[in-house]
Amino acid sequence: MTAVKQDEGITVTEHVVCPFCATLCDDLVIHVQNNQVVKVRNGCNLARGVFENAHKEWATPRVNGKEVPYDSAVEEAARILAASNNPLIYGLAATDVDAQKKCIELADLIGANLDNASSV
Amino acid sequence: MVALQLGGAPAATLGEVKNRADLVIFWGSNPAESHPRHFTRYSGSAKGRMNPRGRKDRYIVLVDIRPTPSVKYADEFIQIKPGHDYEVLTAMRMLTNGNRPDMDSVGDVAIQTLERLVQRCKDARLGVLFFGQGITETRGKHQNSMAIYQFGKDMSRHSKFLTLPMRGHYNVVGSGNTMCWQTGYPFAVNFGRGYPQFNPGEFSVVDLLKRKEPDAALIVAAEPMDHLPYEAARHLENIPTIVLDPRETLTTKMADVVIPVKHAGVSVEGTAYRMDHIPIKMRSVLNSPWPKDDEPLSTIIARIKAIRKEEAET
Amino acid sequence: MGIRIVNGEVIDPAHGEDRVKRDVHIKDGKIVADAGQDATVIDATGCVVMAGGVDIHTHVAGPKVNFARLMRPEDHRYEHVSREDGYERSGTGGVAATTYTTGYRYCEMGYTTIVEPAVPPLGARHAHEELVDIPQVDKAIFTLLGNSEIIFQYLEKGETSKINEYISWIMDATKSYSVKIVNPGGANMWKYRADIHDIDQKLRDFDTTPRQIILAIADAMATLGLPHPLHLHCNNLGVPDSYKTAIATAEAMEGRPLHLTHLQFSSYGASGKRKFSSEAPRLARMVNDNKNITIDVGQVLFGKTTTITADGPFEYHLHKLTGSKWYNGDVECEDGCGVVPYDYKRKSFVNCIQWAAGLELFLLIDDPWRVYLTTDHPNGAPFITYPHLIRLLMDKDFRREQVEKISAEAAAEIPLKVLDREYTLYEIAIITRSGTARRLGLVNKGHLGVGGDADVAVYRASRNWEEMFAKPAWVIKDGQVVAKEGKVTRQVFGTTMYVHPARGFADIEKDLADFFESYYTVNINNYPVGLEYLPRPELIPCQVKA
Amino acid sequence: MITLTLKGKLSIPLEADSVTPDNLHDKSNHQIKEQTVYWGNKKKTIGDFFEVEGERSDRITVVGDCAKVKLLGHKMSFGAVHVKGNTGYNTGSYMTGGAITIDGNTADYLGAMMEGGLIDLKGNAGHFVGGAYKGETAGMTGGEIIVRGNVGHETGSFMRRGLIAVGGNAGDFTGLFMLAGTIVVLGKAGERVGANMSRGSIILMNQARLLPSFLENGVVATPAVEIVLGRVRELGLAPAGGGRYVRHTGDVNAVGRGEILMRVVNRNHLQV
Repeated sequence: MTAVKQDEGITVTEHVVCPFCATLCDDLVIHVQNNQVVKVRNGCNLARGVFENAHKEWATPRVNGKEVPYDSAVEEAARILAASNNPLIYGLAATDVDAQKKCIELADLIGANLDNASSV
Repeated sequence: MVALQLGGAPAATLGEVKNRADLVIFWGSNPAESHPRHFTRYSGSAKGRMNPRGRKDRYIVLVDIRPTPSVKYADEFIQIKPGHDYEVLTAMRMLTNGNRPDMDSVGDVAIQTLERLVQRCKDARLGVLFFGQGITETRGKHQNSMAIYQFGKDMSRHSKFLTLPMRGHYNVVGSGNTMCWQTGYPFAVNFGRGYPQFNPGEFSVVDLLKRKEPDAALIVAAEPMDHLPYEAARHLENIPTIVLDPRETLTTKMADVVIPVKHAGVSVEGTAYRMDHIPIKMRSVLNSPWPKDDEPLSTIIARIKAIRKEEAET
Repeated sequence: MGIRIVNGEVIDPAHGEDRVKRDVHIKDGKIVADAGQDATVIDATGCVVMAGGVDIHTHVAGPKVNFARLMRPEDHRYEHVSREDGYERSGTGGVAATTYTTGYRYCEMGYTTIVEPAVPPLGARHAHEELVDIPQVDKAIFTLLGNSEIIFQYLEKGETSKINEYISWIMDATKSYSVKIVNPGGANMWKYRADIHDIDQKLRDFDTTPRQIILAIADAMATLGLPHPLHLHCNNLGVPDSYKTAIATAEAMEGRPLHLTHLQFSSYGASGKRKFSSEAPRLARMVNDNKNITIDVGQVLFGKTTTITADGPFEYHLHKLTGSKWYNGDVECEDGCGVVPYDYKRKSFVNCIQWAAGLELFLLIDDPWRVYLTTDHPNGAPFITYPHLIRLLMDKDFRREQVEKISAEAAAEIPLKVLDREYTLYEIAIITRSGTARRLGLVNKGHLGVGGDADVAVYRASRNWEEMFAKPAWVIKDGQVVAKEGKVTRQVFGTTMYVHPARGFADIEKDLADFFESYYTVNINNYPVGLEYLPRPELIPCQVKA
Repeated sequence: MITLTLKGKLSIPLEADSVTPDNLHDKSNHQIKEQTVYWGNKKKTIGDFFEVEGERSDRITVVGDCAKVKLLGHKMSFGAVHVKGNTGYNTGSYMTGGAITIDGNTADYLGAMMEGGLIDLKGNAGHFVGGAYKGETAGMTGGEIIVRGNVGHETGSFMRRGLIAVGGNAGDFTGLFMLAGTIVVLGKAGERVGANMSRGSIILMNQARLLPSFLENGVVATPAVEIVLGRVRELGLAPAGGGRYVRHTGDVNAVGRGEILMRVVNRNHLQV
């Protein structure tokens, strides 16, 4: 249902939902060129900030500050959490429901404390 | 959240505000800066079934401790003394219930002003009170929200009236909902005994970290080093901390393990819940080389199960 | 590998089998003629073998159920399911239990299919996200349409074909199984703090009436050939003389198929000293006389619960009455909901009348194929009380003991005290699985004939029916043993059943686009729920009459 | 007598609801050591964390800084628990009888949902003393709690019966949603005392700013107050006696039959 137009290498996506605040505006039009957002229509300043900066400062897989293969970072995370006697899982408010469900499943498995931004 | 647990609330989806509300009050909320399009899409200039002229069909009141950029969108600004929201709401509840407070003003607001506001609420076709962090983070905290909900319930005896929180993070409502259907509780849950226990203060993030109780942390799509009080966040520097985030943040820079993931709503689809609990499916506009965050989480779950099995066998 | 259940007594009302000693063969998730030589043998000596239970009406998922969980942490604090006890996922109980716990508990009673009957279209995505997390059972939702402003607009203009098209569209957009109407027009009026009290009362904003709403939707459903007919919660529910509205509604249908849900809550009169009486006998007569009508009871049982309904004005009324917590959630253009905790007390005259009225409906409706066992979970009681309810129906001495415990004033007035009927196991099988499956149009469920889904419950026979139905010896879902002795042994996930009715009755694309633009706050392009929300979808065909 | 001595310093909390006379009174020394406690996400035993002396007694002494030990005396119905040190969350929650004495401080929810018995805290307590857990509409339904130090917010929330006496100061919302029972604060009480109280009595020995929803109803010298204060003295606190009290009734936004009695120090306060 998303109208995607190819025009001079620019992909236009309509009816985009803004993942910034809980107003969750769902009428944004996003222009993308070379995997960068070049134009945001209908969005507020905050929305523009999210999309226009989205290609910058991507995180890299690291352990103790050193870049490592992805699987090694995941393995190290599993090792840390398996060894923990009182883990904390925090966040969830800025990702989607599938990830939230997985956080709860993990917390259940390892007997963690689990909290989101509601309590802050 | 706690306030809802104490007594419930009269609420609705935002389309009700768009279609019917002729009185909108913002209390401790500055939508012009925190939720810039709330006003045009739902609560201010939005046109709807009973509000064909949009802004002209609504009376808008702003209540805050100081003038904010939102004042210029309001018909009336009521300035109250910092930390006195609860007292002002108590007086408004009295006026709603037919009792006049024995004083000229409360929290620096003249009783006459409150009387007028209460009368407007009673006369409204649909009155709506939106409240924000200005009220939930000042003295009284969740009891202030409770007072708002109680005012809404009192007012429901006279007119159609709604009380709605202005939630911050785009899917904080989703996290509360998901936790609630899987654990029974919307936040502050502990699984230490093999089942969910709930107790804000005892199991909420700031208190846990201040008391230095966790011995490892997994941070998913949050920036505690930026958003939490430092006396809480600094405990993360002393324990193994894992962060899942699309981008570098203060927290990833401090973390022991960084796992990059796709950015929900930017580089991957997924569901988010709006502040009025309506779920919407987010779209994806960029490509990312990393997996969606539930994938590494699933791998971690599988790995821990395997580690447990190995331990049990040896 | 298959399973062969031997030495049990099969009760399969769909095939007229009442305690027939025969083997049941299972292979590849289905009932088969011969499971083969290598089949695992289950020795069901001393047991009765039934199809898995099918609950036609239980509020287990979606926005209002989650508000009920959210608003009542005290409901979860004292009951939990622990990983220490071998469950894959922990959870909390109480009357509005968490999703995993809900699935486990149903399974542990021998139920394998459940229907969440009241989801506003805007809440469908949420409901499906919860259904994914309910293990052990097959699931479906009904979509609430009785306060749909889009339908009201078409009704005003008499555009029947557009109503057909819209309902077809919304069934697909919500991945729903059928339509539920709650207090037609009432939730719309509640947006003005008003309600509706007569099926011929005009709405305030729209030139239409509950009668017109009900008939238009019922006719559209027939045109689309939806497998389950209109599922209706009447106007005026819960108040004295509600029975009159129920009868008027049934008459209005003029022979069209209708399912009246939780009829107990509509079975009150205004006679007697307290101006509150059970008129269940009249309603039972009405059901007996009208073969187009089926009902589920919505039995009240004593104890604390949480009421959850799309009937917003009713919940406000209850909140004012009790002073309890109250959540109200109006849904733009569509419907509303309310949540209020409630405590049914043996010493409350009104509560005793309600309790008796439900039992009277069960005992006075002659044809078990047209009355189904529900508690309108959790409105009358949580579903975990079903075994107790079964005992009340099967054991008249036990029932008499219970009557002695209620308010003496109520006990003196209720028609129940002279009713001696006892349900047989065969009849229980009908009202808990065969009848509900048939009324839902689920041809593969509710029976143990070859080709049926291998959802089976094996109950160890006992004179204490409550114990018997609380802990089935084996429960089989899709051909696998998933519970033993009333305890889940394997976590599995069932399907979500939905329909995909035909389209092309009218062109409503522009109407919908305009309506969404004008009155909704969600973009129409982001509104429909895609199949990706149903990880195990099961399409049930519509039966369009030639 | 059973004596449990904490072996080391805890940083991860311990849930020790097995430490009650109800559970330990009939157990041998060995059996006591085998009783379950939960340490973070691990199921452990009392013996893992405490030296255990004695057996088969309804009197338990706990020695050490138990600030991270939660749920001591949870649901206890008889006997005595004496903690020579601090305690953690939920001490004495849901207790129905017996006595808990704590020499140090405690965390939040001391005596929450208490139904009977006596708690004597020498030090300070956190929030929700004798309070209701979130969502509950009835908190403490009986028993007595004496705190010699200070308490935090929401003391006695949703209280239905019983007595809470605070020797030091109280935070905000003392007696929130109180339904009945008595709360006495000898030090200073914070803001919003008695918010939403329906019935019950709150006795304040110092001036406090009240909500607009409380109405002043004259100055009284009531024997009822003296009876309460007499009991408070028996329990070891030393409130001044014989004074007069300004009586405020409220909260008019709730049922409005609660009372806040504020001791008259001098006439000037009436202008406050």
